Amino acid sequence: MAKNKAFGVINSAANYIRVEGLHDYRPIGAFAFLGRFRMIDFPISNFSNSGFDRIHVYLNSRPRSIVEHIGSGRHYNINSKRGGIQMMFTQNNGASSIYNTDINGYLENIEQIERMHQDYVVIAPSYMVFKQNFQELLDEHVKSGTDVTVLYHKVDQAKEYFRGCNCITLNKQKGVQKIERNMGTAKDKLISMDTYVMSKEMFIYLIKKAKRESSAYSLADMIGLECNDLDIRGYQHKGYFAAITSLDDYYRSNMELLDYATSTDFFKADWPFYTRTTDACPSQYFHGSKVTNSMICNACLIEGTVENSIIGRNVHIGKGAIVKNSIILAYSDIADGVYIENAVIDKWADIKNVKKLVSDSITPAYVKRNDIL
Amino acid sequence: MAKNKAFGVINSAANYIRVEGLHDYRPIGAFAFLGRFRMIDFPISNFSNSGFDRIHVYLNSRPRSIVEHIGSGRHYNINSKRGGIQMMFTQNNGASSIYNTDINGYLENIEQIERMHQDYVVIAPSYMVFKQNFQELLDEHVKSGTDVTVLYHKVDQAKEYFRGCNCITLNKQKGVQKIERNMGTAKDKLISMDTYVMSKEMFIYLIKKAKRESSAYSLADMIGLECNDLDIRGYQHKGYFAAITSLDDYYRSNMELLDYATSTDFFKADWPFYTRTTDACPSQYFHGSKVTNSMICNACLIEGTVENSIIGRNVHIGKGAIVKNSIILAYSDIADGVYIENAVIDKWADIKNVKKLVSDSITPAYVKRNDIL
Amino acid sequence: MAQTNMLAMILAGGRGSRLHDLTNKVAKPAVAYGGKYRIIDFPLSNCANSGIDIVGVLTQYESVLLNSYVAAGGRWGLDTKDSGVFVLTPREKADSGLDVYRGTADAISQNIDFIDAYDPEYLLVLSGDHIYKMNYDKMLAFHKANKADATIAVRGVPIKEASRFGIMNTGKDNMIIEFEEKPAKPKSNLASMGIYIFNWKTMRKMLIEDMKNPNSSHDFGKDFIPVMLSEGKALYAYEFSGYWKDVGTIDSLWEANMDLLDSENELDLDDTSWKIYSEDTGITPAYIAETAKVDRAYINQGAAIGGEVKNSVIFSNVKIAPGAKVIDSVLMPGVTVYEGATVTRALVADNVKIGKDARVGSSKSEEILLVAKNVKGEDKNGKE
Amino acid sequence: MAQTNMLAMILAGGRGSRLHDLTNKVAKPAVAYGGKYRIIDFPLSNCANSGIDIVGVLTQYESVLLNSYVAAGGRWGLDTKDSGVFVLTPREKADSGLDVYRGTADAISQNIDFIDAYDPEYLLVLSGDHIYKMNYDKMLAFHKANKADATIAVRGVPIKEASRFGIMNTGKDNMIIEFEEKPAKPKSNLASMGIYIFNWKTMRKMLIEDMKNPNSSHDFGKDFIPVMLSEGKALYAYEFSGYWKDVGTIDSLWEANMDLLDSENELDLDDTSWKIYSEDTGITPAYIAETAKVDRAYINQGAAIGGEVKNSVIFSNVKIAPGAKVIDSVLMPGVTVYEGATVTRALVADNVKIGKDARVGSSKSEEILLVAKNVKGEDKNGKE
Repeated sequence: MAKNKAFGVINSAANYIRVEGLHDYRPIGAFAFLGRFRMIDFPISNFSNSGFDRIHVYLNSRPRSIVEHIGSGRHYNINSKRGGIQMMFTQNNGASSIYNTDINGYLENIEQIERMHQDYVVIAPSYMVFKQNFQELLDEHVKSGTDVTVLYHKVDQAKEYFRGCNCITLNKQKGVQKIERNMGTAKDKLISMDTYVMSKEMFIYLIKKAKRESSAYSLADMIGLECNDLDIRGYQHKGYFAAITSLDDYYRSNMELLDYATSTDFFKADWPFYTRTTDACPSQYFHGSKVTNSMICNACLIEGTVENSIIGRNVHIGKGAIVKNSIILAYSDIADGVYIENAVIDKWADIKNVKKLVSDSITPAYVKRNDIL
Repeated sequence: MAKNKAFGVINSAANYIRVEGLHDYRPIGAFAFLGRFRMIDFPISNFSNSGFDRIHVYLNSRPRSIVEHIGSGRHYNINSKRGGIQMMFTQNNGASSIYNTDINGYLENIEQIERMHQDYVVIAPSYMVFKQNFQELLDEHVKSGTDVTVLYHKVDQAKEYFRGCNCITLNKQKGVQKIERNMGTAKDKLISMDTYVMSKEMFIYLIKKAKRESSAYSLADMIGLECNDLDIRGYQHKGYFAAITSLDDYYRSNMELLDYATSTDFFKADWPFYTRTTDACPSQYFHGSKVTNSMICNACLIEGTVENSIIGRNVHIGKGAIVKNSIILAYSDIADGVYIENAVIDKWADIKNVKKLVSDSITPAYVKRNDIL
Repeated sequence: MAQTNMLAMILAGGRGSRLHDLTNKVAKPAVAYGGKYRIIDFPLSNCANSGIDIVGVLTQYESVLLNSYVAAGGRWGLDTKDSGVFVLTPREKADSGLDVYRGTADAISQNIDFIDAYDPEYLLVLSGDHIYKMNYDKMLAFHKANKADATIAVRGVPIKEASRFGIMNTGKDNMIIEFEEKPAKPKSNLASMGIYIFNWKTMRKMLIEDMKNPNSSHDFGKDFIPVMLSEGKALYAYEFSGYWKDVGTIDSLWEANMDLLDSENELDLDDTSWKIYSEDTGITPAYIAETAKVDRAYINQGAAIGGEVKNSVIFSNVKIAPGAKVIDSVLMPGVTVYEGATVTRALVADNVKIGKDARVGSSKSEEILLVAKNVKGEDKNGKE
Repeated sequence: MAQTNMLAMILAGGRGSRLHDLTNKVAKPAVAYGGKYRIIDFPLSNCANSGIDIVGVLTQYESVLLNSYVAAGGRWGLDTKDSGVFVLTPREKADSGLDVYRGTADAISQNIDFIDAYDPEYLLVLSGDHIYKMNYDKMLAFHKANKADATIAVRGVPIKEASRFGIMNTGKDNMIIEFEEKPAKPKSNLASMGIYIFNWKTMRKMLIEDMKNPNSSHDFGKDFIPVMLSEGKALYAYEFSGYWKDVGTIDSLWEANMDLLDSENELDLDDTSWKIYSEDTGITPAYIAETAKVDRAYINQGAAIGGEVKNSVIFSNVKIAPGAKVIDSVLMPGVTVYEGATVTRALVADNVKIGKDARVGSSKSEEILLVAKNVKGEDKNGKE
C-alpha cells in the first residue's frame, strides 16, 4: 500500500465525562468491552483496517494499562517499521481539571503534529465503539472539498443515554449549524461521534486558535464556534454505536451485543477487531452448570448458572451461584450459592459473603475492583 | 533459564538533579550517549544480560521518548511472553516538585510491586552508565545475608564532577555508616551508584515507612536513615562509570570514551548494550574531509574536519567546517566554514550564521534543540 | 536474556499416518488439540518457558502450514533479538545434493551447520507430537550435575505395558546401563519419552560417524543411543512424573482432549506460571444461546452454541445450531453442526460441515470416528 | 493494515556461482553489500514499503543463514499479525516426493498451496539479487489500470547492449507484442528486470499446465512468458528508470558498492521515506583514530579505522590498523587489515584477515580481486 494521505489521532474522553465506578481505576480507553476487548481496540482496529499506519494515541491520566495493552502495536497489524502507534502524553493530566482538554494535549505535542508528512488527519475517540472505514470517510471528505467532516449517529434514546455527548444540528445541505452538549432534552438527536476529518493545516489552525480563545476549549467547542465561518459537514454513521459516558451506557451497550444478530453483524471476518492476547486456555463448563444467552471469555470455570450475562476472563462461577443480566470482569470470583442480578462486577472482586446482589433500577449495581463482598 | 528470583527496577534521577540545556527536552534516561545510545539502554541491557526478564521502568516527566524507545523491549532481548519491560507512570510528575520522589512513584504503583512473584528486587538508575552483572550482585547479596546492598564507585574527581550524587561512608566491614549528598568538599569519594539489592519485603517496608516519615523522602534518604538499624553494605564497582548530573559530567563522560582502550574495554561482545535501531545507512566521508580521534554515527555526511568529537546520526558537517572537542547530536547541520570547539549541540540544530562557537572553560557551550544560529 | 546455552531441535517430520486424514494437508505437529492449541505449541511453549531461545523445527513433510505457523515465533515470545524458531527442511549444500532426512539422528546431522552457527554447549532433542509440560532447564541441571554425555527423560509405565516401549535399565544414580527397544521381558518400567539432552561436542563427532555408517538407520533409539552405550558414554535417565501423552492415534488424541474435561486434570492449562502459548485471534467470547444446553464441556472463545453439548471439546469458530447434539466429541476449528444433527464419539476435523439431521458416530462404537469430510444432511423421511 | 491483495515471491535459490567463494557458505541473496546490507534487504524492504504483507523466499541452496536471517521478519516490519516472511524450500507432499525446484516457474508451482492459503488476487515475482528501490504498489496500479494478465518491469538499456538482455517489443500503450531472449538484432531497448505481476487465478491454471509439459524447462523467461504471449494474454511493460543493478558478478558487486561513494548517487540510501531495513546491532559508532586518514569512503558503525582509507566501502567490525592502506576496495563485516598491509581494488569477504605488511590486489589489475581467505603477513625482508 502506498503511504496513507492521513494520520490518525485517538483522543480520550472530555474532562467532564465520568463513568461511575470503573473510571476510578482506568481511563475509558482501557475499559473492558464485551469481556475480552478494551475500548481502545475499536478505534485502533478501525484505523488499521482502513490502511492507516501512523496513529497518535493521546493519554492523560493513568496511562499504564493502555501503554501495556498497545505495546508495539503488532497485534493491531501496524507495521512498526513503516508506521507505528505513537503514545502522546500530556503533563497537565489531572483528569478532571478544566485545563485537561484535548486541545491542551495537542498543544503539548504540537511539534510532533507539525512534523507529520500526511496532508490530512482523522480524529476518533477512545470512548465510543463503532465500525467505520476511515479511508472511505477521508475520500468522501476530500471529494466534497469541505473544511471539516463530522461523523454523527442518529439516536432515539438521547433522553436516557448519551449524556455528556455532543449533538449536532444540520441544515438541508448537511452543513453543521450548531454543536451542543446533549442534556437529555429530547429523544431524537444526532450525536456527534467526536470523529473529525480535516487537513493537517486546519487541525493546527484550530488548535492554535483555541489556545488564543480560551484555555478551557476543546476541539469540539472550536468546531462549534467555527460553524458559521467554515464549511463543516456531517456524515452519517449507521450500524452498532455505543458511547460510554456513564455506567448505564456501559451496561446497555454491552448487553445490546448479547443479541446474536447484532453481534454477528458487528463482528465480521472482513473487519477484525484486534486485541492483545493473554494466552488464556478455553473455559470449562462443569456438570451441573447452566449457561444461556451469554458471552463467556476464556479460562473461566463455570459451575453455576449464567443468564443473559457477559463473563470476562478467568472468572469462577461457583456451584449453585446464579448470575443474571450482569457483566462480570476478569479474575472475579462468584462463590457457591451467590445470586447476582443487574450488576457490573469490576476485576479481581470476590463475592462470597454477600449472598444476594440485585439492582432493580435501570442503573446496575457496581462492585469495585479488588472488593471482597 | 528458570525464572529469575529478582525483578529489576529502573529509576529516574532525583528531582534536584538538573542537566543544563538537554534536560529541558527530555528526561536523562532519553539523553543520547556516545551518539547512538540512550542512557536508559545501559541499565536495561545490564538487566537483560543478567537474565532478568521482569523490569519496571519508572517514568515521570515527558515519558514519550522513552516509551517509544523501549517499545516492546524485543530489541533488548526480553521475551515479552514470559517477562517484559513494564512502564510505570506517576501522576505527580512536575519534574522539580519536591513531591516528585522515587518513593512517590513506587507508592502510586505499589499494587503492581506487591503482585510481583520474585523474592528480590534490584534497583538501578537511568542517569548513570556502567556495566554490572546484576545476577552476580544478587548472588552476593543473598550469600551475605545482608538487608540492603548498595553499589558504589570510588572516584577522585568528586570536587568538579558527581555533584548531586550521594556518597557513602563505609566501616571496615563494608557496612554503610552514612549516605549524604556530594557537595564537592573532597577529591576522593565513594559515590553511591543509586543501585540497591534487597528483598521485595524490605523494598515495600522502606517505601511505606518513607511515606510515614516524610512525603519528600527518597529511597536513598530512607536507606541513609536506616543505616544504624539495618545491615546495609557496600559493594564496589570497577570499570567505566559515568553519572550524568550536569552538562559537565555529560560532556566529560562522553569524551572519556573517545579513548580507544576505554571504549573497547567497555563495549565487549559478551556484554552487548542494546538499543533501538533507526535503520540509518552508513556515513559518507567526502573528498576533502578530515576526521581524527572521533566517533561517527551512521547517515552522516562529512565534508569538513572533525577532531576529538562525537557525531550523532544524520549530521552534516559542511565543507571547510571544523568541529573540535564537541558533541553534535542527531540531525544537526554544521554549515560550510563554521568553527565549533568545546560545544554540545542538541538535536535538529542548524548552525550557519554564527561562524565561530567556542567555549574555553571546562563547561562546554550548549546549543538548544531546533536552534538556528 | 541470559542464555541457557542449550539449543532445542524438535523432530516434527512425521507423516503421522496413524492420524489418517487429519494429517493429509497438515503435518502432525500442526494438528489441533484442546480447544485452541496445536500439538507443537507444547514443546515450543515448554522451550520458551524453560528459557531456551533458539528452536529448530525439523520437518520435511507438508511444511507450509507448519512453516507459517511456526515461523512467527512471536506466539511463544521467541522473537526477541537473539531468539527464534526456525523451520529446517532438507536442503542442497555446497558439497551435497538435496536429500530427505533418513532418520531422527540424520535430521540432526543434516543441520549440524545450523547448530554450529549458535555454538551451543548442549542440544535438546524433542518430539513434536507429545502433550506435556516440562521444565527442560531442570533436566539440564540434572544433566550437568551428573556430568552426563546424554540424559534421556523417562517415565514409569505399568510393568505389564512396558514391552510396548523403549525401556531404560538403570543402575546407581539413574545411570543407564542398558536400553531395550520393546523388550519381551522388561527389566524395568522406565520408558523413554524421546526427550534427550546431549553435550553438543560429543554428539557432533558421533553424528558424523553415524552418517558414514552404512549399517545405521540413523535413528536415535535404534542406532545412536545403543552406540553411545556401547562406547561407554555416561547416559542418565531423568524421571518425569507429570501429565504426558503421545497423541499419535485418533483414539489417543481424542482421549487427551477428554482428559481436559476433568476438573482435576493434571495438565492444568490454566496455570499462568507455565502458559501454553498459541495462536489467538480477535474473536468474540464464546456465545451460548438461549436454546443451548451445555453439560461438561471445554469451549474456546469464538464458538457459538445453540444446541446441546455434552462431554465435548469445542474449538473456536465452531457453530452448533439449535436442536443439534454433540456428545463425547471433539469439534476442531470452524466445524458447523446443523439443526437436528447428532455427533457422538467423533473427532471432527477443521471446517467440516455436518448437515441437517445427520447422525455421525455412535455411542456404542469402540473406536472414535474421525470425520474429515463434510457430511450431507439426512432426509427426515428417508432411512438414517 | 489494508491489504494490497498482492503476495510476493522472491526467487532466491540461485547458487550465484559467478560470485565464486562469496557464496560458498552463503546463498547469493545473503551476500553483503553497501556497508551494512545484504542483497535481499532490497526486495524485502521494497515489499514492506510497498505495503506487501506476505513474502515467500524461495530457496533450495544453503539456506541456513538465509533462513535465519529472513525468518526474523521484524527487520523489515513484516512481523505483524497478518504479515510474515516465509522461507520456502522444496518439500515432501501428500502426493509427491521431495524434489528440487526445476526452474523459476517450477519454484512457484511447487508452492501453489502456500499461495492459495493467503488467497491473493495478484502475485509479484521478484529476483533476490538486484539492488534497486521500487514501489511495487505503483506497478500494481499500472497493472490494474491496464487490466493486464501480467506486467513485466523493464528498463531502457543502450541499444548496443540490448542483445545481452531479454528484450520486450511493445506496441500501443506499452502492451508487449513480442519477447526475445538475447536477440541478435534487438527491435527495442526495453530489457526485462525479472519483476513480474500476475493475476493469480490465470497464473495458477497456467502453472499447472506448465508442470505437466515435458518440453518445458519451467522458466519464466524461456517458457512461461512466451506461452502467455502465444495464448494471446494481455502483457504489459512497466518502465522503470531509477537505479538498478544486477550484482551477479564480483565486478558488478564491487561497482555497485563504489556507486555509493558518489555524492549524487541515485540509489539514495539516506532517503528516510524509503528506508532499506537491515540487521542492526548494538555496536558503537565508527571510530576514526588519531592516525587515520579517510578520503572518500562509506563507513558503517562499528568499524575502527587506524590507517588510510580511500575510495572504499567499509562494513561494521572492520578493523584497519594504523599504517595499513585500503584503496578502491570493499571490506565486508569483520575484516581485519593489519599494520603496513595494503589492499587495492579488492573485495574482501567476511572475517578475512589481511596480515602484516601484506599486499593484496593491484591498482593496475583490470578485474577486481576477491579475497575469501586469510592472507598471511609478509616478511619485510623477503620478496613481495
